[in-house]
Amino acid sequence: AEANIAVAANFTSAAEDLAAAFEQKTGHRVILSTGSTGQLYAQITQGAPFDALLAADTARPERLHAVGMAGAAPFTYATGRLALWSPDPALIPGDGQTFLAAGVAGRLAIANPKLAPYGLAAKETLTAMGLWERYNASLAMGQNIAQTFQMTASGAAPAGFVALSQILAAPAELRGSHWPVPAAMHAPIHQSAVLLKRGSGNDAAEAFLAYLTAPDGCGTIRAAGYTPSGSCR
Amino acid sequence: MLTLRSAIRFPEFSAEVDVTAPLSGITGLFGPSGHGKTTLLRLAAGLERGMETYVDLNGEIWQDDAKGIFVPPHKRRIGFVFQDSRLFPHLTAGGNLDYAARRASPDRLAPTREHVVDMLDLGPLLHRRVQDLSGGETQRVAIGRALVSRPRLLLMDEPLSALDLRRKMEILPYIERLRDEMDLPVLYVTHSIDELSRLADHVLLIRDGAVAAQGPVPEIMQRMDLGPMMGRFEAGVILEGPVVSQDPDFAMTDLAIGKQILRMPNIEADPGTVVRVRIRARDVSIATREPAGLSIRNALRARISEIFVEEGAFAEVLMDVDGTGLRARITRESVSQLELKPGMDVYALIKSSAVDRRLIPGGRAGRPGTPDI
Amino acid sequence: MLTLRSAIRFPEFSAEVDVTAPLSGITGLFGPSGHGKTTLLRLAAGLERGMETYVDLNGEIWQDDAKGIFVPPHKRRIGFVFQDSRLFPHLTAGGNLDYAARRASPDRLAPTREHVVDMLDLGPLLHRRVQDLSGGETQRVAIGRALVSRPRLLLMDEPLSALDLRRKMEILPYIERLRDEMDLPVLYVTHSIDELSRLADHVLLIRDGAVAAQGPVPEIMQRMDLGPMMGRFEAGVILEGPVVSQDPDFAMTDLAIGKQILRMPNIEADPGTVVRVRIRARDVSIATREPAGLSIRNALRARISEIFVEEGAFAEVLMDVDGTGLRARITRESVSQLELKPGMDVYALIKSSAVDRRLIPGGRAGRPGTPDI
Amino acid sequence: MSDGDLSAILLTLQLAGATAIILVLLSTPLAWWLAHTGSRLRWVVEPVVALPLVLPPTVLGFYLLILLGPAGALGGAWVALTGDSLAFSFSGLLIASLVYSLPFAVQPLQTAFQAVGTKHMEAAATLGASPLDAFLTVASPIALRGYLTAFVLTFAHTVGEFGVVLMVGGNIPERTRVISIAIFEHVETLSYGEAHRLSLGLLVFSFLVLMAVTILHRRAPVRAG
Amino acid sequence: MSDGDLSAILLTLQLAGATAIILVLLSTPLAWWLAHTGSRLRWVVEPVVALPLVLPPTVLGFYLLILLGPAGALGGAWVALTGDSLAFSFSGLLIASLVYSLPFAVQPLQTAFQAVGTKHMEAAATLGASPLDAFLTVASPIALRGYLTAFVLTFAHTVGEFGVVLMVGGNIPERTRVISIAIFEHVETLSYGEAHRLSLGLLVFSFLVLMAVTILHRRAPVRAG
Ligand SMILES: Nc1ncnc2c1ncn2[C@@H]1O[C@H](COP(=O)(O)OP(=O)(O)OP(=O)(O)O)[C@@H](O)[C@H]1O
Ligand SMILES: Nc1ncnc2c1ncn2[C@@H]1O[C@H](COP(=O)(O)OP(=O)(O)OP(=O)(O)O)[C@@H](O)[C@H]1O
Ligand code: MOO
Ligand SMILES: [Mg+2]
Ligand SMILES: [Mg+2]
Repeated sequence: AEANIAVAANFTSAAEDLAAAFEQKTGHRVILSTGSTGQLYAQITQGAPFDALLAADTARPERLHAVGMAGAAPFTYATGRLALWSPDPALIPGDGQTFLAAGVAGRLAIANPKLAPYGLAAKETLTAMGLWERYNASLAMGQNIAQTFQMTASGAAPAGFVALSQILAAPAELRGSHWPVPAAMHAPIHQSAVLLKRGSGNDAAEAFLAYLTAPDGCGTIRAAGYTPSGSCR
Repeated sequence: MLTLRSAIRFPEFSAEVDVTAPLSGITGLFGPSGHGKTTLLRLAAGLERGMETYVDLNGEIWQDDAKGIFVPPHKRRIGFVFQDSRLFPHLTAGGNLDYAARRASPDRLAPTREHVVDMLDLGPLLHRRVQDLSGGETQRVAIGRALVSRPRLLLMDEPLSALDLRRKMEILPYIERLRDEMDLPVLYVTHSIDELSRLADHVLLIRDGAVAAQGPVPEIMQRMDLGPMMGRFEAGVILEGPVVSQDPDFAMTDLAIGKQILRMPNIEADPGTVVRVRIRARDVSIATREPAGLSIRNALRARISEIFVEEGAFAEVLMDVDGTGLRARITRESVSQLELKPGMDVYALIKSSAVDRRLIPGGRAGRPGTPDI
Repeated sequence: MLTLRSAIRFPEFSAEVDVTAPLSGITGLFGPSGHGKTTLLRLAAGLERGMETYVDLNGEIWQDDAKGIFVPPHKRRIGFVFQDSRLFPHLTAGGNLDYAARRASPDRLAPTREHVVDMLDLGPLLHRRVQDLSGGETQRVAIGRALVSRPRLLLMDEPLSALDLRRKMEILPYIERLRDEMDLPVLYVTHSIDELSRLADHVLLIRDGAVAAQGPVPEIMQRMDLGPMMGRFEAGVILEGPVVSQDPDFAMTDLAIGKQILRMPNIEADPGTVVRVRIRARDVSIATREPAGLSIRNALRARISEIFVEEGAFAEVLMDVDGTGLRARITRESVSQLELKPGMDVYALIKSSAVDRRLIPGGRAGRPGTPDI
Repeated sequence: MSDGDLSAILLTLQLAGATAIILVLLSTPLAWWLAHTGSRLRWVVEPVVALPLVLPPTVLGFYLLILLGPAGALGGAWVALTGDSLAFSFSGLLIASLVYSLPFAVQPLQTAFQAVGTKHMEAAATLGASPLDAFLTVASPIALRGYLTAFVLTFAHTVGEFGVVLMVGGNIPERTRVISIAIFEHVETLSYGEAHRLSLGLLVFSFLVLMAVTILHRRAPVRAG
Repeated sequence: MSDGDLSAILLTLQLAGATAIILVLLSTPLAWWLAHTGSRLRWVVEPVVALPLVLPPTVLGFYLLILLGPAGALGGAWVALTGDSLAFSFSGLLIASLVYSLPFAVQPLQTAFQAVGTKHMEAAATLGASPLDAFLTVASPIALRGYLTAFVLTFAHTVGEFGVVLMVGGNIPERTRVISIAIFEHVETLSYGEAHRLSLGLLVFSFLVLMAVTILHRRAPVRAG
């Protein structure tokens, strides 16, 4: 069978790898449509032909479930990991906290905390370090984590809080230097998936969601820089 | 018969129009600049709306705003030669003709595009961009375009004023033939009395948007009171008479004016054909005795009916030649020295070369393309 | 003195131009449609580039493409009345005048905007949108605009052809005064021999972009060989002579032509002032004996020098009046019946009312605004 | 270039071509009316035409989505009529693009029509051309430059259009995934090489299309008939 | 409406106004050249002008960011000159908007200038107006409609511009956070009420601005001097 899966932008690369392996294994076909979680949510409420949603947060899948648009309860398929990153291989030392405390010349890129879970996590991290007030005035904000990465990659912002998954997916010459933010410095970035009404009874969709928590799938997710769902371990 | 009633209401110009033009042959609209000639043509064409207009052509109502009747311009089958030519800038000169040809009335057969091209000598212009044409070339193409559309009424707004005399003379006979051979009535706006007297059968004198006077050309030209409007210098009369005989040796034609003979340069017409000639007042002299040894061919017996002495050097003498009026413009001094008085019998001297002549509609035309004045 | 050399190279029209115009007073450019008159004006104005042009005005080089000299049009301080008027559509009529006034040469004081408005009777038009003006009104504003800019050379491209006779007559004297009083030389393109003979001091006959003939007006008008170019009907000569006496009673003026007297409607000029008159060939008759009892005032003794018999009814007779040429256009029949021959002494009859007259530059002008023909 | 990119390119051309052509046609009467009416209504209509521009594309897309969705006025009617959904379909994309690019077609045409004026239309009428005939054969060719501008702007804008298309179309491969989204995705997923290649290809291709349009227009300003 | 929204609105007006005015001025010579040159170069320049449109805004924004960043050609020079960074600054935003909206200014002006032709310029020259004078006092007023179109399109487009602005500006409150970003945020965070209110406000306000421009233009087609 065939399934249309809506995927939050930050998970695009991982989802492509997952879909390829899944199709290979099951013979089902998976069509991915990517976008920001907010956009995908709005589209689903307007009848978008998606069978499942892999969101970047937990709020919107739950909301879909609450208003009766879901075919099953949402579940967390991955937990994102935040990193401070610069394309300059020499910029970020092993101890990012000291580096931040010393101050960054220019603007620090983060995702918009109101829109993107990674942004919120970045804000929490800075707050935890007591640096939020200081950096608040010298941030550059992307609307999503992808834009944040580009702002940094372009060199316009010397460093930024991005997803670890992005650094791993980046071309080698862009890897630069990074500091993985300890998970304890911010609330976990849980990403939820949910089967939609339209996907109920769709073998391919249900199988793909199941694959996310299957060992194969978990391996791919981990390799992409996320912590897979707890049921995997 | 064209009837046109309207109330022109421009911010700076308003007029009550009530025109009835005979519309057989060529009707001249003559009047000072800015007195509404162009506006009258536009009303007739249906290009000027919102003025409570009534237009009918030979009983066919084209517009009656009171009754909500309006035949749109493109259904009136008129031709319009605009004062500003309005050639289509995206087409060549030939393209402009083709445009008209493709939309020509199918129920008329003439003139053909080839015919018009020949007549107006448009051949060398056909593939030219209209922007590159000279002023006169532009106007020739515009005339050609209007003709090629084979209208049943032709409206011409000073069509010849950009042309040199020679071109004018070449085109004039063709416009006459439009009327004579193709039964195409023409409303013709002009500032030139030459053109008017040469072409028009009927004249409307336009003043302030209204018709100050109208009538057959001879009548209007004869009216002394209209002198100032026609321009004194150009005033004159029109005489009509049948051809009596031809003199091939000297290429002269004799015309009967009343019981007398007017001898003039030849006009190709059979005896009996009625011909009209224009005699300008300034070309007429007066002799008290029969002259001799003079190159002036015509000395018509006439009786002075009135003498208008003007300010300045001149006087206008109105004479009666066997029932037809004739005007002479001479000096006051001559009036005094010759002791001219109303009632006196005199000779009216008219140079043959001063006679503007044309055939009357219905008669046969002269050789086309030959300026005949 | 204006010198103009250029190689006109349009796709369909090319010509080698080599013009030297005296540029004192009014220089008429006369020639058939499409023969390059407008192009000459444009070259003089600097509006036509890329043609290897050389232009100098009184020794001041305006353009020498060989040397890379080019004074741009706006620095030449010329006035240009375009054949298509080109009023600025975003300004009112008055706005157009103001536009010119604001850029007028500061070193000339006349004419003022008020002066021009009065003269051309533009007052009622000033606040009008130029789109709403009639053809003649448009052209009047265009003339006014060019004048208001106070140019030192005025280029006029058929400026009066959209105007009625009366307006023409009103404006002509003013153009004469521009020349006479303000020392403003004018290059004047026209199709009208009337305008030409009335206005021009010097004529360039333009044929195929080149000067076919040029010279003072009297000389050019007299040349028989140019007849076909000038239009036979309009051919004539220009005579010049001083005022001899005035007759206030009859409002007549006597002019000395050679040893004889030409009597004509009065012209306000002191005795001695040189006056020029134009005599059309068609207005001249010939008598073999001295006439009597005739309203024709002028019978000048003349000797026939040549007779050109044409095809058709006419012959042109060239006469010598005390050293000055005079042309008569009479019928072949008269030549034959009066047995006219070269060498014969005759009387040339000239109606006073047929005399077009004007003052010679340098003399005093007649009452402005009064048409004097 | 992947298969997906190729189908995105084809889809983009279809969408941009269809949008430009339809929009130029649809805008013509509106622009003509705006250029020549004396009605005061145009004081309202004229600014309204420009309004689609002032909303951020995704936001406009959001509202269009509501309109085109099965619950929306238009979308509902469409479903009732065709059984298909407008949202997330090519037709829906097309409608959205039409709305979004409307001003780019109307305004240049209006400018051009105003410059044409009425005098040539009058001349055409006296030669027997009906208003429509005269419009097609006289006013339109004289306004050709305006048509060219309208076409170029709407075409280019639709190619690059993004927010609206993403929202209304839903980025469904082979159905609503246009090239701009594809490039966007390549950038988002850090496939910069791919993104550069595709951007360059798009630029070169668009350049060629636009240049062809320009030259075609320059070549044909005056015709024989 | 929050304080943030208010400052976003003010910033948007500043940006859109500045972009429209600067762009109309800058485009004028380019459009004039394109309208009147005989050079074949225009066959290349003309399509190039339209190219900024074909890239998705965020992608264009990304490339602009590289250009404007401290390592970029322009950004580096700017830093050397002013000590400030172009990226994430109002100046940078402005430059980006200028690039992105260029075609909307050039093309309508070009159409209008072509309709003006040269004959009125010639007339002005014979009245003593230098080319610049004639251009300002004759060609420009006659092409007023083209200026209006250019202004309306660039203004509206800059107001709604989003991808480029977001990328280059970095969404910094009071400095680069424009209204389109604010509305987008409301939609994404499901604050639909806020989004509707702000959208409506933006529409009404833009409508009034555009209508004022239109009426002003209609009122002043013919002037006394
Ligand atoms: N559309 C218009 N709006 C306002 N006034 C107009 C309009 N058209 C013509 N007029 C005015 O109406 C009067 C008559 O104009 P019209 O063009 O009919 O004159 P005309 O007799 O053809 O003059 P001309 O011989 O100079 O061409 C003029 O005063 C003119 O200014
Ligand atoms: N820009 C141009 N491109 C090509 N040919 C041109 C151009 N301008 C004029 N011509 C041609 O050059 C010739 C001379 O034109 P010009 O306008 O100088 O004539 P003109 O003597 O003023 O005629 P008219 O009395 O009819 O106004 C004409 O045959 C005309 O078609
Ligand atoms: O993928 Mo997200 O929804 O903004 O980063
Ligand atoms: Mg008129
Ligand atoms: Mg000319």
